[in-house]
Amino acid sequence: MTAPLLAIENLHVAMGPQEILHGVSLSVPEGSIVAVLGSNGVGKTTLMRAVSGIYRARQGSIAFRGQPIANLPAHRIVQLGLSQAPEGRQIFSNMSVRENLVLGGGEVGLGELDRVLGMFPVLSERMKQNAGSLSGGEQQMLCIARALMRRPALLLLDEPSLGLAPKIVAQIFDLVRRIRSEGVSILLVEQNARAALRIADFAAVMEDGRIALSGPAEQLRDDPRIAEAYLGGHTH
Amino acid sequence: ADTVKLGYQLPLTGDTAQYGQDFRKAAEIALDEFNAAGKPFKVEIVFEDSRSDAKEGTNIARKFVDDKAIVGVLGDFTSGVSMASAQVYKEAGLAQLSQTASHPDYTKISKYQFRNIATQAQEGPYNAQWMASKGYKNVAVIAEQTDWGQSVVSGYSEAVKAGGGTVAFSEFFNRGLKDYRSLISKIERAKPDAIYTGFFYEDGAQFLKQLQQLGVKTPVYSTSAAYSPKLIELAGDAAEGVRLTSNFLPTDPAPNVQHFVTEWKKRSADAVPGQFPAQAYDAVRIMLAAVEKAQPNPTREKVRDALAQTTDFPGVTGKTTFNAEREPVKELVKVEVKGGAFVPVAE
Amino acid sequence: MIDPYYLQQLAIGLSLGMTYALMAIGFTLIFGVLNVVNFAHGEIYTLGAFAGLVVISATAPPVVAVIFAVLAAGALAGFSLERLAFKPFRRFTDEASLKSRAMRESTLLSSLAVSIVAREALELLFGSQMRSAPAEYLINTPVRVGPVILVTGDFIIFGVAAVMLVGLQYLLTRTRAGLAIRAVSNNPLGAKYVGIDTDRTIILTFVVGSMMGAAAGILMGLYYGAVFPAMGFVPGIKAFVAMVMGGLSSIPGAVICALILGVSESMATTFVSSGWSDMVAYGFLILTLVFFPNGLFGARRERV
Amino acid sequence: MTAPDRRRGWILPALVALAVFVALPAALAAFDRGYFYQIANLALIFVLLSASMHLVTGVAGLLHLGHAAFYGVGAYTAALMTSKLGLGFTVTLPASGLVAAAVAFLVALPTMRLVSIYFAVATLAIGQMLYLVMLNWVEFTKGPNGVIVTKGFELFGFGLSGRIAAYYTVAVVVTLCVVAIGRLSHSYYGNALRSIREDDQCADAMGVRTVRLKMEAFTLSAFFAGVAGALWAHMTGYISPGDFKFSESILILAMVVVGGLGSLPGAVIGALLLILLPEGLRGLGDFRNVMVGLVMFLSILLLPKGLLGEVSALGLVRRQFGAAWRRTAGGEGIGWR
Amino acid sequence: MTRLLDIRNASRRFGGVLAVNDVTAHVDEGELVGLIGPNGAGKTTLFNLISGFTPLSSGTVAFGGRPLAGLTTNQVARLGMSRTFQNLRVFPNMTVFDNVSVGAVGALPQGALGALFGGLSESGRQRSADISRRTWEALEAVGLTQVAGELAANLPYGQRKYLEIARALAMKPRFLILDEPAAGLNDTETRDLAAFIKRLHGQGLTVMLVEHDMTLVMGICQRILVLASGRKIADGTPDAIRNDPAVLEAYLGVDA
Ligand SMILES: Nc1ncnc2c1ncn2[C@@H]1O[C@H](COP(=O)(O)OP(=O)(O)OP(=O)(O)O)[C@@H](O)[C@H]1O
Ligand SMILES: Nc1ncnc2c1ncn2[C@@H]1O[C@H](COP(=O)(O)OP(=O)(O)OP(=O)(O)O)[C@@H](O)[C@H]1O
Ligand SMILES: [Mg+2]
Ligand SMILES: [Mg+2]
Repeated sequence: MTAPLLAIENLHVAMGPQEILHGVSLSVPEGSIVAVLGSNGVGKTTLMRAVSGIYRARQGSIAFRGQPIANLPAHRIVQLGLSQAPEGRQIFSNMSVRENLVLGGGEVGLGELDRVLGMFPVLSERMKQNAGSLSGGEQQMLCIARALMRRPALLLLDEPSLGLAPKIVAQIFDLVRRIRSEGVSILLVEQNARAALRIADFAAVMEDGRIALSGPAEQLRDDPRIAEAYLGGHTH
Repeated sequence: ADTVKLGYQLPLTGDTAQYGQDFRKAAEIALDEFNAAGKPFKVEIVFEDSRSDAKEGTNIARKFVDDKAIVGVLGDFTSGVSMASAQVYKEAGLAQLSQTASHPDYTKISKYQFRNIATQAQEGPYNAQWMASKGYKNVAVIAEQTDWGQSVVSGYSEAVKAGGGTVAFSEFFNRGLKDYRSLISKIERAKPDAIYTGFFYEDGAQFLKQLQQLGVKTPVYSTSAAYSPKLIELAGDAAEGVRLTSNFLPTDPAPNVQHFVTEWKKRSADAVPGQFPAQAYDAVRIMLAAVEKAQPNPTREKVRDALAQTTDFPGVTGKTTFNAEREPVKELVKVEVKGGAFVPVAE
Repeated sequence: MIDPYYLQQLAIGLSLGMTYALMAIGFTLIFGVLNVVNFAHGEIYTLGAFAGLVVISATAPPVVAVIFAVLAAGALAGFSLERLAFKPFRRFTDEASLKSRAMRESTLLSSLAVSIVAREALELLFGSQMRSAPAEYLINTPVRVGPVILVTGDFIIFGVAAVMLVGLQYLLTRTRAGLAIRAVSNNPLGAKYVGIDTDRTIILTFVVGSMMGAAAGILMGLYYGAVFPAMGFVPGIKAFVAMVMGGLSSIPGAVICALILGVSESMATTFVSSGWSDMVAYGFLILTLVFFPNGLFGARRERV
Repeated sequence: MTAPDRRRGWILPALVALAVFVALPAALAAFDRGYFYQIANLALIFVLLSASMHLVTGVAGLLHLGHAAFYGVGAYTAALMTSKLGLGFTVTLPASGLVAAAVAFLVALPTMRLVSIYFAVATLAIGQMLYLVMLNWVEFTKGPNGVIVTKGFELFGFGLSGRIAAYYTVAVVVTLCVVAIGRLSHSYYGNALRSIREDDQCADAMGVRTVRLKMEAFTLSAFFAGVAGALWAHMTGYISPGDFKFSESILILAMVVVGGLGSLPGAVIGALLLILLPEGLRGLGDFRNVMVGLVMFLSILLLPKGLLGEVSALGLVRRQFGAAWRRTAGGEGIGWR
Repeated sequence: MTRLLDIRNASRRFGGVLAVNDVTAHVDEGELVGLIGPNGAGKTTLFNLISGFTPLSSGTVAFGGRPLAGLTTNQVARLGMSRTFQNLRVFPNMTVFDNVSVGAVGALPQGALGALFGGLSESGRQRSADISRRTWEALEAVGLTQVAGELAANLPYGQRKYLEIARALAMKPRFLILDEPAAGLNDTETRDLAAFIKRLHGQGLTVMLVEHDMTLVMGICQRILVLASGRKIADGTPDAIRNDPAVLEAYLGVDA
């Protein structure tokens, strides 16, 4: 493989006086799933937001297809083909499901609508409903669906399984694999480390604003440190 | 003393600044004349901006009282602020002469309160008589909801009833109301012979324009408060035929009037002064005369006494005499708008 | 047959309501996006009127030119207002600020401060007296419609308000820009994630809303023949009330409520007295809110 | 708490009390300027108004756009009781507060279920309606004629007419009220109010009686505004509806926001700033109000959480005014008293 | 065992959606009950019905033998039922201590007079001390005493979860409702949380929780209710539920 799709070098991010990321380096090769693991509050979401341009980098660089994006505004980054299903869902609760999807499509339009609805049949039944009245899980699906509407080259998923029923979680992970097989690379933040490591090609573990461990997924799966800290202690 | 100080509290900013700014201009004319006249002493006026706000008004009053060099005070514009400040002047024993305060109780506050505006106790009966002489027996009266408006309605209504007429309609509106059409339709429904109005020129212009829009032809009478060239400027031909009282006529050939009008025009891009600036001009001159009378060593008490003795002061608004209640006795003239100008009528 | 007197009063009430509606439209648009009270909208309205007046008295141009000048002034004013009083407060992205009430209300005060400065500056510049445009520009020639008398301005205002309303509805529901405006108003962070330039959208909203405000200002100036620095205050309050009564997010709702306010004022004058007319309008508002705590056309509160 | 802690906790309150009750009167007496007394009294009255609005708008987070009306109700109560019934300040002061509170309670009954901007507009309407009553109910309130208040400050018939006496009267009343407001907002009761501001539905689920608390906060703040009204009425000797119009409500709101929403010391500072600044800028002539606007703008631009924001203010209050609790639990923790 | 919560034929309709459809269920004193079901099954809605956030369309809910119809949310809460929310709802601009004290003061209301003059009377001081003690106890229970002075907005996600629970505990409830307490926690953290909930239950608290994490639900719950499309489709021990074909089909997925 040549240059990675996304390359993060020595990224520092601060909120006010407090620095949250202290030099994170990470890359997502074209066509792969990269999982980022870590306990609560280590800065995973901050990393995702920095990539999407919501937060400014204080130091370091982010390159997407070789192009530096660290100082682009958020909407430009999305237009380059980097979508995110963010933490907290951030759907438009007073707008209909359909309008949410239309907005997700942006300038690209509704070309993807049928395919996306095919992945989330529940949503097609609720197209006219206000997104805010959906159940938690339905909102999560809407959020992912919205991000897919642009047919991004890189999809950022921040805890996509949060609040979903086990059956749906399994479906979501299947879906992630399927999305990848359609040529979309994925950067995945997940608490469900077991499932994440099962589908990921590469994984990184964050601790306190730094990458503590990284490597191919199967390698980390067997790492005892991971088992101890994130998989509830018992190796499989 | 070689320099005597006077205080003038007035709204120089805020919603009523247009009046305060005019007062200041008029006062400066009077003051410049006085100081140019080679008197053995000079007078200085301290202007303070009250924004027509009672808080600021009382602050200023305290400030004037503290300044021992100030021997007399002019202002304020609205009665509310004048009344609140008057409490301070009463306590301190400093004479206050307002060019416009029209509250019935204003001069009752203490012996230090004077005013230089025709009261409605005078203007109301005068107009009632004028209208009766025209054969208008059944009249409507409206006025702004202020203390002055209250006195307009009561002063006039009592006189009408005393003269055997009837008041078919009487109502107040809130100052600054833009749309009078509902009110006008309602007045018309009472079918009065004529309408007597208590408003300032802004409200007056709106009222007259909308009267014309609704095709109402009932004659309108008003008070001297509406007497301003701006009334005609704003209302255009809708002002035609309005009759009102005044005690200042810029067209009056009397030299003091012409002198004031010329000076005023010089300082305000050729505009003609209305009733209020003229009153302010006279008020300042009355005060200056009192200060002069109190020479050589004017004290606050001496100035007050001198003011109280003002008799037949020859001002641009006619002769002013303060009666025992410190109320002015003014000479009123009848005016009608004809051909886009105020024209005195002799009836 | 109804007494024509009451028809006349009703017509007057509707026309008065229309004047409030004219202002409420732009106000609601801006409020909807930022969810803050924009205290300076009344000054935009005043500014629009003065801009028109200055152009008229300087060159006496055709009406179309006046309108363009006013719209340009409104756009500029809206743009500057956003930059001065709103944009600076978006620099805080830490969570404590985002969720702090003090931070949310800070734009309330910054817009209030800007409005004070603008009004005082207008006063210093033009004085506080009322001004009028030359008669040929005024739009208050009487028109008789059956038993009632209206003026040309009533029809113009109705037309302009209708055009604004329909145009805005079209913009908000049918166009991408409008969808973006609604998205930003609903969830600004979410809007960033779907590639909306939130800054530009907010500016656009301010510019459009302020152009409408300025247009309302000059129209009302020519309608009443009165332009003065404090002219925006009363219609500003009425527009605010109409907007909330209508349920904040609904522009047609604001228009309907503006009409209700106008009619209730005129009816109050008819049956009670002019001095008390506002009492009835505010009483109506309270009554509405007691029975419809989210306004007549407002969305229910979000689910828990 | 250890003994030295406790002692340090009294320094600031003691300093404030010293300033208000000793240093300032001494300075005023030294200058012998009625103007300074006037400004000091006026500033104190607005401190009370701003502090009372702080309870509703800062602590409970309800935008209140009609506060001046309750100030007016209090002032009218005092004025009418004096002029019609001949009662003195000793009676009118509590009566003004109570009447204002009663009126607030009545209007709050139907409206306190409202939230956010709907609440704000309801208070705007209430304020305007009360103003219209003051203005148009001529038979009772004398309408635009206003009321002359024939009696100044007194205590059970003893006149407190001198400048110093009047200053002390205002200072004592305002201080007592501000301390009371401080106790209300810096207590568990205040925490319950704050929780309504943060998330009223969630507060409800925690057993907080949100509607009732909102009514209480609204009524109490009206009480203090009414007291401020009585002070104003007896201080100026003449009141009229114009003193209580919408723009006064906005002025009070601006004080609370400039000072820092949620912060009582901030509300006090905001009031002082917005009363003293326009007076201080008199030298600028016609430009002074532009300057006041600019200062307001800059202050909020640079300190968007207010001159003394809630977080720092709460820390200050906790450290200095004895309502402290220990950071580290371990032993017996201490909470709000 | 006494019946603490009794739900009979409860239904709730939103427009066309029947979010909760004729559900009859109960919770006994001292139980630890799980509520599971697919997304959109109506679990949160059922919690909202129980806690008085949403009125019932039909049916009844009784708590401790007392019907809840017509009670407001805070009245229900003061009967001894406290809850957490699916989407975290701490009071961001209040300190941790103050957050938790709201729960305590909700259960032991301090009135305006109490706040003003409480310091003067023994009972007033006692009440303040009680509130404060409850607050500290709740903070200690969840281990947040060290950050008591922090703004809640500055806490990391995991601590906020515990903060919400502490706030609910400060009410000293009889019945605690947790909506997805483990969402967003990793396996280790979830295990700690499970142990914590079990400890609370061991202290005699009745708990009902919604959760999608099956290890947690199956691991600690004594009984599990299953909702799907608003209807109750199963009610039984974890083992029974695990093997219930309807549950497998609707919720767990075949390979679970
Ligand atoms: N907007 C913000 N303002 C202040 N602090 C923030 C902000 N966003 C994040 N933080 C802090 O930065 C740290 C990292 O937060 P982040 O949300 O990135 O963690 P995370 O790894 O995504 O955790 P989780 O698993 O809970 O989602 C936390 O301590 C958090 O409190
Ligand atoms: N206020 C509302 N208006 C309209 N529909 C609603 C409303 N509240 C809930 N619903 C609908 O009711 C159904 C049940 O929602 P609920 O939130 O109770 O599900 P849930 O079981 O908690 O799901 P999850 O596990 O995803 O949180 C959903 O389909 C939702 O769309
Ligand atoms: Mg995260
Ligand atoms: Mg749920």
